[in-house]
Amino acid sequence: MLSWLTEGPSLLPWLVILPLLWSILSLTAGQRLQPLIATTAVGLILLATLLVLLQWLQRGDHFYSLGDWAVPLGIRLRLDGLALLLLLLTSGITSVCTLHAGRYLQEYPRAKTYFWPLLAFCWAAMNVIWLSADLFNLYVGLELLGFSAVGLVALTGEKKALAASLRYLYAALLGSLAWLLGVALIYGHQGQLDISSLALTFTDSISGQAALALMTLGLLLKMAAFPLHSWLPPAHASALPPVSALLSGLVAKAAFYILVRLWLEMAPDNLTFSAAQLLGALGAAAVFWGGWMACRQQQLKMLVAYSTVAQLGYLLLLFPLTTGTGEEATRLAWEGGWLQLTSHALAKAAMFLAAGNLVLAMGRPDLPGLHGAGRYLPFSLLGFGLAGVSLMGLPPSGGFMAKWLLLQSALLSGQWWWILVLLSGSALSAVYIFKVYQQCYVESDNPDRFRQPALVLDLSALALALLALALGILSAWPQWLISTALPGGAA
Amino acid sequence: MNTFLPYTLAGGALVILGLTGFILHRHLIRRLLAFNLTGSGCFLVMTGLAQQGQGVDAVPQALVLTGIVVAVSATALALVLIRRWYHLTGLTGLPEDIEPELQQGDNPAEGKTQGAPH
Amino acid sequence: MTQVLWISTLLLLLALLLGLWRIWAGPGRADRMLAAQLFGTTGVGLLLLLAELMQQPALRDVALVLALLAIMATVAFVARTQPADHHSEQDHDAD
Amino acid sequence: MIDLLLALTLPLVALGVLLARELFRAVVMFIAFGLLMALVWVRLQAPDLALAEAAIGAGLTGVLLLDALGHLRQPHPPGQPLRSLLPLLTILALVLAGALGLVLLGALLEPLQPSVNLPAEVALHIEASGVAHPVTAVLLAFRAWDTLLEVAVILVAVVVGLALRFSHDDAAAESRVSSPLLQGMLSWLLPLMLLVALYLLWIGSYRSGGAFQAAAVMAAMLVLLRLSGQQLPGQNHPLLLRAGLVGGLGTFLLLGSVQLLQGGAFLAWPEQLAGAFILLVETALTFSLALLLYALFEASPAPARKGHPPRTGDQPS
Amino acid sequence: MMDLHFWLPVLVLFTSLGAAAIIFWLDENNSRMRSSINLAAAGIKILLVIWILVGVSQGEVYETRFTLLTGIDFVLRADALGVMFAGLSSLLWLFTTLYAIGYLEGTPNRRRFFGFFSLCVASTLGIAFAGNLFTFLIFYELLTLSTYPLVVHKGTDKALRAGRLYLIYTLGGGVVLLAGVLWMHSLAGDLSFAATGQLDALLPEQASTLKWIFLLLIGGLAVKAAMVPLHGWLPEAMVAPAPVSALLHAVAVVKAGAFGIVRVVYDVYGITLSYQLGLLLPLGIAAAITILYGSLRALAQQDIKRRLAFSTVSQVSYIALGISLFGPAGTIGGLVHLLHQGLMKVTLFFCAGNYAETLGIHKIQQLNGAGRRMPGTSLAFTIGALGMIGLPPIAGFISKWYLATGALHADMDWVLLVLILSSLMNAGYFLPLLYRIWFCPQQGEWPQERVLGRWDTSLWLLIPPLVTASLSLLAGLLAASDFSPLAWVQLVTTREYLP
Amino acid sequence: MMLIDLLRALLLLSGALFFLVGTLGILRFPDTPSRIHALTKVDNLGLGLIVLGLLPGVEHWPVAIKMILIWLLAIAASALAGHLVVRVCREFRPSNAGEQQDD
Repeated sequence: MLSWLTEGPSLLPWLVILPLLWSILSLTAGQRLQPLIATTAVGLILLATLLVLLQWLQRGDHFYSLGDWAVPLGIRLRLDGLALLLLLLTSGITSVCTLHAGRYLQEYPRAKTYFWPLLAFCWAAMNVIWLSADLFNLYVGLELLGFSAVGLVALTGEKKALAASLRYLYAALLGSLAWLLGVALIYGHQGQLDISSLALTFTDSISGQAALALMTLGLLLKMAAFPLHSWLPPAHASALPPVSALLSGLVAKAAFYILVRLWLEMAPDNLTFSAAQLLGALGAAAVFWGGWMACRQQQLKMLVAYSTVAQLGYLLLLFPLTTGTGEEATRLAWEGGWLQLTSHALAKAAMFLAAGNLVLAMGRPDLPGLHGAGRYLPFSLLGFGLAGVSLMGLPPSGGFMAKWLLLQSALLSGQWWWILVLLSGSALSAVYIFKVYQQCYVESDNPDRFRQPALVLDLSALALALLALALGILSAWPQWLISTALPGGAA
Repeated sequence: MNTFLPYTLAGGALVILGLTGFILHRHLIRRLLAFNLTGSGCFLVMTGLAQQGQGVDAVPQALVLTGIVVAVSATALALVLIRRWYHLTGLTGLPEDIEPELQQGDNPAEGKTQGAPH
Repeated sequence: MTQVLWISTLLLLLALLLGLWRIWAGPGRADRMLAAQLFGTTGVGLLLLLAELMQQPALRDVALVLALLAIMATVAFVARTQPADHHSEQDHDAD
Repeated sequence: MIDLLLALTLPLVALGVLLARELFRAVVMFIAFGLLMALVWVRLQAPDLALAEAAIGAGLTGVLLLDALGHLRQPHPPGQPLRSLLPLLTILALVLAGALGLVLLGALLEPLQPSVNLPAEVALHIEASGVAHPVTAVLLAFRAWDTLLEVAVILVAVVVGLALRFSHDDAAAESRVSSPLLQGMLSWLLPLMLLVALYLLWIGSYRSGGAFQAAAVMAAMLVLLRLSGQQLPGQNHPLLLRAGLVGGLGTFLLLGSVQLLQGGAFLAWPEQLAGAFILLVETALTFSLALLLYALFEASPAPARKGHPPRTGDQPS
Repeated sequence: MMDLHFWLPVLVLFTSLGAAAIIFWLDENNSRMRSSINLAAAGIKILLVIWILVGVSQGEVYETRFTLLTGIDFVLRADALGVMFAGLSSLLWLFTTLYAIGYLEGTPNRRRFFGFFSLCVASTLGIAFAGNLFTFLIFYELLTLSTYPLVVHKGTDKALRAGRLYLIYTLGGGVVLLAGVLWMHSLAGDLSFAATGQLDALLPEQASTLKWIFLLLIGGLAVKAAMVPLHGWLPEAMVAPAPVSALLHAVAVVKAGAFGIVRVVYDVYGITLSYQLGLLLPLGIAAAITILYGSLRALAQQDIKRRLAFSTVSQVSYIALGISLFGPAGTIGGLVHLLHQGLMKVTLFFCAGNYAETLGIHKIQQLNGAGRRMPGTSLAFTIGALGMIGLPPIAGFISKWYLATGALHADMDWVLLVLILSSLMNAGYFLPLLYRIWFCPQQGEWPQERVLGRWDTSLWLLIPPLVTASLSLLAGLLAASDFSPLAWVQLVTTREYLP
Repeated sequence: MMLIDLLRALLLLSGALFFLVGTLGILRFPDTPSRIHALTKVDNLGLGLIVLGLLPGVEHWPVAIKMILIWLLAIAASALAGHLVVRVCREFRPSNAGEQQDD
């Protein structure tokens, strides 16, 4: 077994093949077979992820040349600690969402048929992006991800969902075009597309800068960074809960992941201090604006969606905190940034699932609809609460650990203004989350409409929330995983 | 290889025009057209620029072929959504964009601003 | 011979531009559609000329495909897009 | 001369598309734009792209757009398209576009110094790829991964279309052309299209042509069939149809995994059989992509006639 | 490593964490099961704490440690000071639980209440056993979170408002504390409470930085310790049910703040360093101001619980005052007051709850003649009140005595004046109550009388105050014995602060 | 040889001119049917001339067939297009002008 892990062929392509096979099968199979196929597929993908993890532990970072064509001609997949972290996260969250959806979608029989293939495509696209080391391949991956995400949002065919998905689609398309134009410039000037190879030859030129700027703009749009964020809240709020969870938890992170690969891996020398500060400022603006808007929302899911805008803002602080700061500050920020992504992914997925359950249980989508929820104390409430703890960055959650690292980094690098952003952002998130909590303690005049959600729904939300919480206690391992992928770092 | 330069520049111009149109237009199909123009511009830049440097190059051509197919899919997907949206609401723009016009229009109750009769 | 080909190509290109203007000017939907049809035919002619000029036999395939699919747009127009504005053919796209 | 003229025309047509007051005009301009693009690709020595543009850009996209126009009964926004905008946004967009234009101009005019000569690489390895045509080699050997995912992208678009399809899909309610001349012509046009499609598929291995172009022509055939109001063979076998839709991706995946299962790399073709495998994949892709492209068109059926509002799909209860 | 010494502190925490989990899982109406689990957990916890207590007194060390992030350890460590707080908490918890079971009988949302109640204990014990600043911070924030549901338990507008206020204060304080801890961490690394003199090396360059950090740390902690002007949340939080008030005031929240101050002064900075940096005097002055201000405000209150609340504001700062007196006597006075005040205040709140629950009495005027109607409760109340004033032989006297001695030792005579003034005011706001209870005749009907059993009130409600009252009496009477709080505090002081 | 080349040149140029004139023609004619008339005539003729002009330069006969096929296709397409568009115009014009404000 051990020799197979070190010697045997890498299992990386299976992480994409399996979800694609799943989608093909579930498109052809009848409705009755779909759950069976989904279960098997999820099991197999989880197994594959696990084996990939074991392989990585044995042999460390490695590349996989598709079709045995070496770069620059071919495309290769790249596995390092960061990609692995995201693969694991994706597998974990998506399988929980699958579990949740399996039960939740019983209310939407028509949507259900097409939900599974779209979910599988979405999964495949995410894995493509985490593994991809090729600029144009990333474009195709982004489109695949964007289309399947748009489809998932539009699935119910309701007015709101359609408007949101159209908005989402147009944002995604615009973002991809900006990316594509950047790729065109880079290819024209460099003659190759592989990120790791480009890192060696990337020169400081007008075209290089222009390409980076364009790609950054596209990615910022796709990750709903501050002034370009308006498509995100309606899309995430109007989708079905498992879809919202997936989108907010994972899909929104893809663009950020690529952004980091782009700047810190491909062209680290091109990131000037002021550019990094600008990115950080956008992040800070997102933190404040998203938080403020979340405080103003009256719909539960909109509140959660705006919180995503704010939380994604924290991620952008990674750039100013790793640019031109000392080695130690860079390490802390790197680890903190990715830990923030991890904990937010878990917490936000949990929160959307829980919010969906709460809406289902209370029969109303607005905040006052929660009156009296505390009386029944559904597990979803607990899930929501625990996820909220992580989002606020209160100990002992993963969010706290992440913010602690980011704070330390800011302190160490003397960029005290980010400390203010982090702390006041936490305070803002506390405001909107307690705004929800508070509703649950108000006694309701009509308690009879309460409807206990199925146990699976509750447990899936709770499981993710507990994971987000446990991340605070068990963050040493992910931290190590992240630290191995520090660009230009030791490991 | 100078034959390629005008097309590269034309591609750049297309990108700019398309982008401006994409931002400024409110009608969803018009925005879709703008998107397609921008896409064509990107494709031109991709092929033209690469071939300026290296002569006829199959790789960007293959990439653009992929890009064209993706663009068609995008167009079709958007049209599906637009039609469904139109059937549900009678609108050809997104509600957020139309709102201010609704308030200006004579007959906001009709809710079909974009399609107001002549 | 090559000069003749070039000149013909240029003339055809000119025709193409005129056709473009026709599409733009309309005035009616049917006119636009027909102009597009003519535009396509001109394109086929151009492609055939270019195939000879550039020594690219593959361009004849392009011309073939173009000629083959030339009818598509018109059929789609007739089948799906009702000429909703023919009453306005006289005025200049007033709606 | 030709190049300058074409290159100048292109932005002008684009401007026409964007500024056309009437949507229909914009769409027809756009169809013309597609045709011009085909010519441009010819001049850029990319006949593959010219083929694709002619088939997809000028053919299919145009049909899609015209069809959509028919759905939108009131497709004309009031007055000038640019009138109703916030002046601030307009200024902002123009400034942005200007800035982007300057940056792009700088980037495009910068001298190139590629660190890798990829065309040379392609020429070097084309022998091993199994096909003689470089574009096909890139698409189905060197960068087959992209192509595989791209097929998935189309499939996603189709799946979304299927998911949002109106449940009331009555062929009788849709308007179509019934002209004896058309019928008569189609009876020989359609087989010819099929023939041309197969021809394009076949020549793809040694010169311009290939699965996508062939599929586009074949899809056009299906669309024409549909527009003339005929039933497609196999239309009443949804399972068969779906199998056709996923067939291309499935075959690609399966054949791509042959070497993987024997311990090799994914998407590596067996050494002696590379050409055959690629042809096999291309054939499967052609038929499947044709169906997919057709399904993109078919996904939302024609507008119902007056008094027959289409019923929407089931809403959650 | 992985033996009992490692697991025991965790186990103590898990008794209440586990209880919370089970209670959340149980059905709302399964009150019998819930009560037994609650009491069993409280009992087991006391036994475990006693075990640790005995061990610590024999010099054993119980420590749980694992790495959370590189450079940051999670440490639970039972030292003498921590065990002291843990002992107080677990003891009072048992009685509060008993009391709460009786108090909340038949009301809705009990599952939620008891679940968070248990979480609260867990966090308090975490605070007691925290072995470094980071771990302390974790449990400190956790305490905020788990008390919020208790404060807003009633769900009325007033309760929600109080909850909001509570959150603004405590989370704000939490942020300030976090900033302090963070700064300290980047300056000095992982600050274990076990080591001493860690910061001495930083002198003299970092003296002013250290002062700023001290300000941040104490500022954050002072919110929970309700030091003026950060005390605003405490009187408002009175809307919560009586057991919650008892808990907030006597053990969990305010004591967590006070305990944190003790930790910062003694275990982070070290008393000597604090003295050298001149940090003690400002702390003492702040404490003195709080003491006087709290008493003054208490005099003006007409609502019993509000008067008690302001009394808490005043009394908790005795602890800080004791700490700020450089010298063992002051320390002893402060620390022992932490225990004594807990016992006495919990008694007072139990009694106030009893009056409200049984007779509907909320205002001081309504107390007339309550002594005859509820003699047991009134007896307990009297003992608590007299103890607060500092009358011998009740526990409060001991604390004040040591504080006075400490002040004299430290040559801070003005502290004596503060003590005397505050004692006078204590008498001023407690004696009228006692007078009304015992010597004024009843005036008309009780506002809302309920007959609960054949004693003054139900036994669930009566026994806890009686026990805690007698404990505070005993703590004073047997102060000289080996098992008194005083003896333990002396142990703590001699072992840890005067090596 | 010369003669053939001359003939070819003539064919090609006149074809191109036909295109140009045809395009101008549909600019000039007053109404849609007559414009259709112009269209169907002119482009077929123009393309035919061009194809004829190109044929002698072709090396293989299948290519020649292909080119003739292209021409035939173009004729058929324009004829059909004209027919369809005329029909549509006839169908809609007299009766119901201005009834498009349906929903």
